[in-house]
Amino acid sequence: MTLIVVKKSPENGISNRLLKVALPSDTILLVQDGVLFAMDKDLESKVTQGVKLVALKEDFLARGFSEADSSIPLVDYNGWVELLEQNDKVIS
Amino acid sequence: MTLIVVKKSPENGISNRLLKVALPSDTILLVQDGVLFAMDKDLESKVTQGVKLVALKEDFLARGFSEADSSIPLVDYNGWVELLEQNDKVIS
Amino acid sequence: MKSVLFVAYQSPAGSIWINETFRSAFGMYGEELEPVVLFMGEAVLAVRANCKPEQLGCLPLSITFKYIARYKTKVVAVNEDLERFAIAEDGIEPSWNVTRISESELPDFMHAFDKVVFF
Amino acid sequence: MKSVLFVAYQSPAGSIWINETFRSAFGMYGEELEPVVLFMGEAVLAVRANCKPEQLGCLPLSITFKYIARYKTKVVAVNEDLERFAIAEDGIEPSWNVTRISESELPDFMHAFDKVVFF
Amino acid sequence: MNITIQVNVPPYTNEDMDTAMHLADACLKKGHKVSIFLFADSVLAANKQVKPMRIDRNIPVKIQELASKGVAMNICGLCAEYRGLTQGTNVDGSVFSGVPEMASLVFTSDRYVSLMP
Amino acid sequence: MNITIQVNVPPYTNEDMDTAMHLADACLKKGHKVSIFLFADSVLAANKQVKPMRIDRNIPVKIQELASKGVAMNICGLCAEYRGLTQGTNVDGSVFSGVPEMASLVFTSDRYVSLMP
Repeated sequence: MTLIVVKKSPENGISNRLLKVALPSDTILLVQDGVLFAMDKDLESKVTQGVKLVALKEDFLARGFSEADSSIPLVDYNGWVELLEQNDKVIS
Repeated sequence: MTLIVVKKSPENGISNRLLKVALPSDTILLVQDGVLFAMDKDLESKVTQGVKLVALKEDFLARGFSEADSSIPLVDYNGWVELLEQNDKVIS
Repeated sequence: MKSVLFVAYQSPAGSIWINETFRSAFGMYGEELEPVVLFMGEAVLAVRANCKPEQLGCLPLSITFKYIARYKTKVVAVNEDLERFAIAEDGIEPSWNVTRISESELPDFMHAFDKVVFF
Repeated sequence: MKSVLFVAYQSPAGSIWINETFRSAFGMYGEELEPVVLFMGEAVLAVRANCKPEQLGCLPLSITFKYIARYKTKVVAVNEDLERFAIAEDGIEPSWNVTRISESELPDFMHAFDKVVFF
Repeated sequence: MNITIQVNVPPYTNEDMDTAMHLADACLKKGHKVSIFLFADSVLAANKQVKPMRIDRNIPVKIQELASKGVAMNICGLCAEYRGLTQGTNVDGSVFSGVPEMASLVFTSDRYVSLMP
Repeated sequence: MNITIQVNVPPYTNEDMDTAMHLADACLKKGHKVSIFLFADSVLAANKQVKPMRIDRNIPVKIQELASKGVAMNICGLCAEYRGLTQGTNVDGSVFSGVPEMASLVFTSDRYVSLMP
């Protein structure tokens, strides 16, 4: 149960490599320009099966998207804190 | 006759798009992490025919490469100044 | 009169560069210079009416609008990038008064300026 | 004793991050912490004996060597990245005392640490 | 829980400091103990001589408010010296420390979130 | 020729300021007139209160040397205020200006090289 925080845009190689690091039952949280991954309809297929994907709502909406544009669930800052509570490790 | 300076790594999308902007008789100068393009043996095929490609020797060598590793000519800072003299415009 | 192109290529809400690009462009009118701003890559996200960095507490993009109107600063965005982010015509904030350009036109477009500065 | 992994992923001569990664790692020995440094992506360029940012006037990487030796800090580099940059075994500076890891081992490797911090 | 947030890049130019402050605030509201570690160029956020335009947020003032709400605000001292920031110009409630303090935070924090550069 | 070099990112963290200084030096040696425009976080390079480790280069001192050799060193004043840099803490030979000065450099320079952020 590890929380992996991806903050850089999909254009940045390190973001794609961080996605690959997740193991089943981990959660990947997309924040800042990392939220741009959330418009990718195939995002689920780019991570290991069983990995949970969520994006930070504030960062997604501020970039002009609406909630319907996201292929994964959105969480707010409270949700980020809950993810910190639920996962016992962080990779960021 | 335009000098196009590419300073970001090939991992950065903007570098690849800058390569495409060059017209015949332009020169593309790779500096900083842009020099990592110089180890690409197919680099010539990624730019319009007639575009001159050069890399900054200091930045290439400081990253641990030797002159033989480069598929394009290397110039030093004096060469950069000469390129500024020879081209009447700069895109950077 | 000389022409200068400022190119913004970074995502709008995550960094200050689009604001700095316009601040630079507006400063050019003090000289015999005609500035144009080009949105390329993730910077095109800025044109959406709903793109509001101020929701994060950051500097709003809308502070540029009155100057764009006053100086009639030309703002250009790359078509392929708009499409990549599914930005439809009716989702674009009218205050930008965006002109579209296709990727294939970029080389000639950029070479037509006396100076080109990326931000 | 807790373990912490510091991951450097940016090019060595263009930025300070590899030096800052090691400065952070060496600081960990003041607590009951065992730091490991991982080179990933363009950061693997640092391991070449000829990689010398000081040639550009920047901070040398070699200032880390005496501390790596003193603390026996483990340094790991991703195989696929070494290959991508054609970094051969005999081109690697021995002071790093590099251990190789393959890309496919990274998920389990990273999950074995109590804390993982990217620089 | 003890939660530490490390920031590495300059304020204003990037949203990282804003992200850190929002997250710190949300952590506080849920009763967690929060530390912020300002590393590298992020140390600029704690300089009280920063003068933003009136329309913009005042990050050093926001940091001071967080500190007064109980967030421990640590500045990497060596990083600060590299950026011309001297003790006394940092906002009230922030302290100059360094990698020993970072080590202590890594050791004692239940969760360590770094906003990578 | 008149050559201007614009820098946009923080010194030390990146090599841009080093690149700019090397290029300025090479331009001077060939008889060109050189200006450096420090924009955004690069303004830190001109802060004389910067204290690097002894093993590292002293960028503000190097800037001052370039200025004494004739390089016009312009600092974006608004950028500087955002980074807590006040007039008087900038190195001798550097001047606070702003986008009007940038416009003048864009207009009068034969070549304008910007090291993009």
